[in-house]
Amino acid sequence: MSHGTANPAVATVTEPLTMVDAINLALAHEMAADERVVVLGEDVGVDGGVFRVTKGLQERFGKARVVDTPLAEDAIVGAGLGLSLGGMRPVCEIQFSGFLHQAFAQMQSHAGRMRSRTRGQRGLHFVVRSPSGGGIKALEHHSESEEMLYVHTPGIKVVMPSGPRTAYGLLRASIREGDPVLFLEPKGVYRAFREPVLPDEVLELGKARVVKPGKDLTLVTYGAMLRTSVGAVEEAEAKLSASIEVIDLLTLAPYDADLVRASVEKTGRCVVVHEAVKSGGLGAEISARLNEECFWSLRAPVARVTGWDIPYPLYAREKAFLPDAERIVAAIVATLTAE
Amino acid sequence: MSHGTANPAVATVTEPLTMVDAINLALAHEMAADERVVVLGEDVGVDGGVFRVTKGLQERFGKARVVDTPLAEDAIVGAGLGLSLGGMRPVCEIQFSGFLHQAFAQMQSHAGRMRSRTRGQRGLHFVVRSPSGGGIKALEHHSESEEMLYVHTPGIKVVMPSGPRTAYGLLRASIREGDPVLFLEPKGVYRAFREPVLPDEVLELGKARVVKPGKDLTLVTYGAMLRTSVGAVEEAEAKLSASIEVIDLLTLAPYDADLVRASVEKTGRCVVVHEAVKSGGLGAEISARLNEECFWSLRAPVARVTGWDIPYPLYAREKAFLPDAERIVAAIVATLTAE
Amino acid sequence: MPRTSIPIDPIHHLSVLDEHGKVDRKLLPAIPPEKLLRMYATMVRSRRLEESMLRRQRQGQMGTFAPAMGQEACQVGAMAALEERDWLVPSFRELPAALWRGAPMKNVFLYAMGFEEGSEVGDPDRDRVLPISIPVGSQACHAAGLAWASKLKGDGAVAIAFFGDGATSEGAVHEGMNFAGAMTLPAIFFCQNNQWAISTPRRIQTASATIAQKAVAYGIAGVQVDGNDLFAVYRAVSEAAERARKGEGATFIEAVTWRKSVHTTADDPRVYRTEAEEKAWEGKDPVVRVRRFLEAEGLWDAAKEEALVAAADREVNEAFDAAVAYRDGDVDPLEIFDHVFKTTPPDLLRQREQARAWIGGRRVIIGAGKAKTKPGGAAAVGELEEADDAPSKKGGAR
Amino acid sequence: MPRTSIPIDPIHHLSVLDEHGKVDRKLLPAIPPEKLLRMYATMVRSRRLEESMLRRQRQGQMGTFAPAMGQEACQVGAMAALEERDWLVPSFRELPAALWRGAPMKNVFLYAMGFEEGSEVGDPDRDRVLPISIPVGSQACHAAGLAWASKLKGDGAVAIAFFGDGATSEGAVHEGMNFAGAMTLPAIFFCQNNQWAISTPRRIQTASATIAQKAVAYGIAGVQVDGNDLFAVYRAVSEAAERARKGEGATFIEAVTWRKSVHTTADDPRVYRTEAEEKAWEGKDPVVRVRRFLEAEGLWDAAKEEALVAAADREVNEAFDAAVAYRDGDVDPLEIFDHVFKTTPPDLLRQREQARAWIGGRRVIIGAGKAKTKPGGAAAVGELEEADDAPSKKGGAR
Ligand SMILES: Cc1ncc(C[n+]2csc(CCOP(=O)(O)OP(=O)(O)O)c2C)c(N)n1
Ligand SMILES: Cc1ncc(C[n+]2csc(CCOP(=O)(O)OP(=O)(O)O)c2C)c(N)n1
Ligand SMILES: [Mg+2]
Ligand SMILES: [Mg+2]
Repeated sequence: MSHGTANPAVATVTEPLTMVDAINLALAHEMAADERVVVLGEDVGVDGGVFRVTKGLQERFGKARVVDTPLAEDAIVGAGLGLSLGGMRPVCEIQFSGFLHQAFAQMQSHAGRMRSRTRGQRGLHFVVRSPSGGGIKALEHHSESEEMLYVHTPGIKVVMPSGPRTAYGLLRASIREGDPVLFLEPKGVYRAFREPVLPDEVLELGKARVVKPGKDLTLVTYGAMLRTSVGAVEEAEAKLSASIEVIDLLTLAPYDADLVRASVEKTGRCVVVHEAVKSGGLGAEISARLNEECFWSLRAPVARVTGWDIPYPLYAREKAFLPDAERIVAAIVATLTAE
Repeated sequence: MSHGTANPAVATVTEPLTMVDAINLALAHEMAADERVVVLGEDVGVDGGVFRVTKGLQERFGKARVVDTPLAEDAIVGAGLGLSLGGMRPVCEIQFSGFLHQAFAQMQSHAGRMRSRTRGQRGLHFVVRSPSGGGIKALEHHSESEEMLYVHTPGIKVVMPSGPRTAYGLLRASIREGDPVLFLEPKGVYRAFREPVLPDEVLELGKARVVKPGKDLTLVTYGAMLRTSVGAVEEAEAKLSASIEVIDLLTLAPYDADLVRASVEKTGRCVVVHEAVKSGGLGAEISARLNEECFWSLRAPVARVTGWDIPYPLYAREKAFLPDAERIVAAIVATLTAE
Repeated sequence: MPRTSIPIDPIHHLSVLDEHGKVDRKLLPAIPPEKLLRMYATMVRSRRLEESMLRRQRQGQMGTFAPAMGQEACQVGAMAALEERDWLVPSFRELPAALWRGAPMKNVFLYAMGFEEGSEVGDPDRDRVLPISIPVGSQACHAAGLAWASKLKGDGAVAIAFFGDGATSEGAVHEGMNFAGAMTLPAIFFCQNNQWAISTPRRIQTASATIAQKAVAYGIAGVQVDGNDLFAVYRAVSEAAERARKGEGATFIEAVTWRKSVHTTADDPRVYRTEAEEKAWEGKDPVVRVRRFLEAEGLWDAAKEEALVAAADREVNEAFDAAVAYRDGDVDPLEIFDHVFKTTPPDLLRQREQARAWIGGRRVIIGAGKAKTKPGGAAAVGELEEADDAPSKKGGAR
Repeated sequence: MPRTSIPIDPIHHLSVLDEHGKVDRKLLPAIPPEKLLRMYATMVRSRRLEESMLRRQRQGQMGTFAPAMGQEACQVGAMAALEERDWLVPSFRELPAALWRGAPMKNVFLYAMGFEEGSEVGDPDRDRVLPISIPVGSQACHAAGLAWASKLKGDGAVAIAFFGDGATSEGAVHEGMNFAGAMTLPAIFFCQNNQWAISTPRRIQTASATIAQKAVAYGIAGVQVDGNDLFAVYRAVSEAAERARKGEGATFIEAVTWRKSVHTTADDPRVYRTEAEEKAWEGKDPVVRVRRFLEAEGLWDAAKEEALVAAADREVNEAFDAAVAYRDGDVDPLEIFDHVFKTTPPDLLRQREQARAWIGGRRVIIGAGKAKTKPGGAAAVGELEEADDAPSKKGGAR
């Protein structure tokens, strides 16, 4: 990892964990370190959450700190805000990010505004965790990628890890941040692979990382698409004997525009990959920013490989919706060969 | 107006109307033409709405068709969807677009998905009207521009007129459309100027209009910012003896990318102006699309003049937030002189 | 009168046929035997279909779904008390209700295989059924709106919304019921209190002693019924529909029942439910209860039962085969672009072309051509894994 | 027991001091005279401040606001029954409550002049007051969360949320009250039923006969009080706080009152309210009622009243002048970038620089240096014009 850690002298690593377990561990570590941290949400207690992310936490930290709430997202987020204002450090779970819509008013009109409304007097230690994204043959509303609704909402930080290690380090940072953080978990890779995590690593929000350096093109992505993209990049590099730099954004708002710009100033070409629908997606913002900030370095149009501008289909057709290696390779080829 | 009308033989025009009155007239005309059209919302009846947009409609069309609802946005939109599914043509008013957040789940998970969910069997005649934007010294949450939340939501059309005539023609079209339409009314120009409307003009959604042709730069905007932009363009043209094309988008989703592209292919330079915050705003999408579709025609980076990435402030400082002629002129100058 | 009590309309509890077969003849609704047998048959067909779906889901032949087992009396009782013109607004656990309304089992399988095709009805004007709606609580406002449309048109139709005990905590349910109360709409809000919202017990949802009493908040009629009692449900819904059609407004019904099986196939109730609870409810199976009644009335016997079950199983198998044939046939993956808007805008047409070019000849329909018995399908990495990684991984039917 | 009634906890109505000055001594709370006089003074200060604000708004000296006139007993009665450690969660019409908690009038003016500065409290840890929250219904969940925090910390604090009759239709209020009920939280939900939500009468909001009875839905205590009766409110809130502190959970209070003035200054009640209604409520003014009581008790007289009013007016005028001086002083328009995040990210710092360059030396604070009596200010084109273009354009105070 190219980005700094809060504790550079990290020595121990865990055995390889899935992302689910890494998040669980991050929660456990924060709860152990700070008794103001409480976990609340639907089915987070006895059941350990529908994805088992909070498994065992209630047993360990008690029913007062790991709380099964009524089925009411506006109240989970709204009461979470109240908890935070009252001095606690709530970590709210919304079962699927598509159901955060039910709490959208709380996110937009309160979470993102409490600090500015009070002229800085009432900051929020406040995290909403929610699984996001597709590719798991789920039911309707369980596969969408809605990060832009919050990226476009001032006052909220949006974080999306791409694997177990970043999930661990970013969640710990998010709980400590002191600003409202929406922590989106790419459920497509919840259990896709294992990685050791560094039990003291607290990553800095707002910093992207260069997963793999390269000279000819910059691929920018995040979440589950990192894995798909890395595969595609290997393929494309083999095919074209080109060298591609891969950037994992990690924080989507505010995203690390400086790192992206520096990379594209070097490579002159950029492909952005995300699952969210194209129009108004993060790819648009990145493309626009590159256009503004390093127009004269661009040697080809910034390409976007994204979900289409349609509702996420039921699962039989989800492969037709989601970006995959084939599409990413095609975009890389087109961008590398554009004249 | 450069775009077509449903009835090209329109002969009569009204006396000059404010946008408020033009919308009122469009509602009256559609209600008279089709008894399935019903108007519902908070205070739309006796009071005629807090901006008086629905004034007199209840008297004329009765309490069954112009309905004061309980104070519940999710129900206004959700029951509106039910009305539509039951064969009516509801026009829901949400008092301020910032309170459509309370119905966000209905918009995202139902309005935008009913047709695809039923494989085309249940389309929706469904309009949500709501005042949007700033500049009127309003209270908190009464000045935001939230169009992107819906532009980024598949299955919903988003419309924003810029003056009385377009408001009239677009609202009539929206009520007839047969797809869910969010009709955002730029309250900053609700009463700012008067214009005659053409009582049979039904404009086509998805079509932008060239307000003023030009050769050297394309300015793309919509809503209340059109008026500000036109003023700025006059100033800039005088200053620089340049010729600027001004495009009024009118429909924001799906926006008329073809018209914008054709214009920028001609001018090579583009400035987008909107009130909404910058990151993830429509300016980003337009810039990214131009980058993708006419990269080789661009002679300067696409510039954005937008709200900042912060919560809309209370009104004492709103001039520091909103784009004004000075900023637009500065962006035009920079874009025209970029090398 | 400094401290006085505010008078509150009573909330009733209704039960007609108890678990021992004892029936209150005064309250027993007059249902013609033919209709009664169709009601029973629908309950059995639903049960057989879901048992088959649970098996097939575990074999990787279809995706996850939410079984209604144990709630058949709620749904068939309610729907049978209504008319064809009345609107059905389901959540995600309303198979018996859908079957009563004539949903083909093939569509049920198609939906579970991830095809929007499964949501289609024969004639959208005549078949007054909304598609499955998964966001908890979303049904109440839609039903209020449909009821409102019917009131405006004066067509005498009623709208019924189904939702669960958990849903009563959602703001949207409150808004919909309050709307219907305030506007005196012909709506029926039917809460199947099956004691659980996934792993969350009824007790955690709300401190109110009953769910039915929430009607007091809306000034609408409130009734609690034994939800495993076909006749109590039928009567309560008949009375609610009558009130609605007379212009007397909405009713909130709490049907006390029990979710016999898993929340969805991704769930494992053993994590949160006790055996004692399962025992306590076992004897109350709503299907068995009706069969006993029919037998006592001389309307049913073992041979008829056997024939019914055999016919149901045949129907299930044929439907499954038809769904598989559809899935494995010439399905257009890019149809998803065609039903977003009335007329597909130019930009989406272009995206459709891009998608076509990129897919090329590849087969992208998930599940197509899948071996019928590939085990553990849905548990593979990257597929839906709400379940534990504990031994009881797939949280099968109990 | 086929059709039985479900027992429901009673909802009480409470009134202590009626409009004719008749007092129920048994229920009269024991309030020390000094405190009682402070309560009365707060009511009068609030009334005088709002009268001044209405005038100044019409003169274009400040923006719109929502007057609490007529609701002073609700708010002062409630807040006086609580302690400093208890959390106040206001909506947008809670000036008397804020004054009780020590809000400086200067801040009230600053807020109405469009400055976030007006939301500041002295010490955010000690001053347990949330800022004005305009989204209707948003208060209930915040109060539930604050009450929950206090329960977790065991600090014995209670959270009180204020909202209106209209707010009870919002899903968020339902969710918050149900949450508090389900979790037995020390929260008080205080609904000021002032009969109107802008132009929408109470009757349109809900079909329930009283608003208080909505407590039945949540299994929490419910009380209706005469909201123009300082003592009834005080008693109801005292009892609710006692229950809360004993760990017995939340209370929902409906205070029946009347919005004496406009909804906001952009509103004109003459469009939707009858004179008969105004007449009927005129005699019930909560401030007058307390004064009469104090006089009867020998605690008050005309001279004291005159001194109080004069002091209040002085306070108002000084506060206004201070706010104007602030507005016209060296205010940084770009401070809006500084309070978005704990540490302003690089990108926002760049935007701040852009904004600074673009503003240059221009004066962009709205209202700064404005003539004190420019008439019709807020009605100019492009400014807030919720009001009609009818004669009574600015919908002044009634
Ligand atoms: C708004 C929303 N939040 C969360 C979920 C996830 N979820 C699906 S079903 C369910 C429990 C529903 O419980 P209940 O209302 O009792 O219905 P039941 O499942 O028992 O039929 C949850 C939490 C959802 N689908 N929608
Ligand atoms: C969610 C939301 N919807 C609409 C509005 C606009 N609005 C402001 S106050 C109000 C009426 C509120 O009525 P009530 O709750 O009775 O409080 P009151 O104004 O009478 O104090 C409305 C509709 C809002 N602020 N928030
Ligand atoms: Mg349930
Ligand atoms: Mg009110």
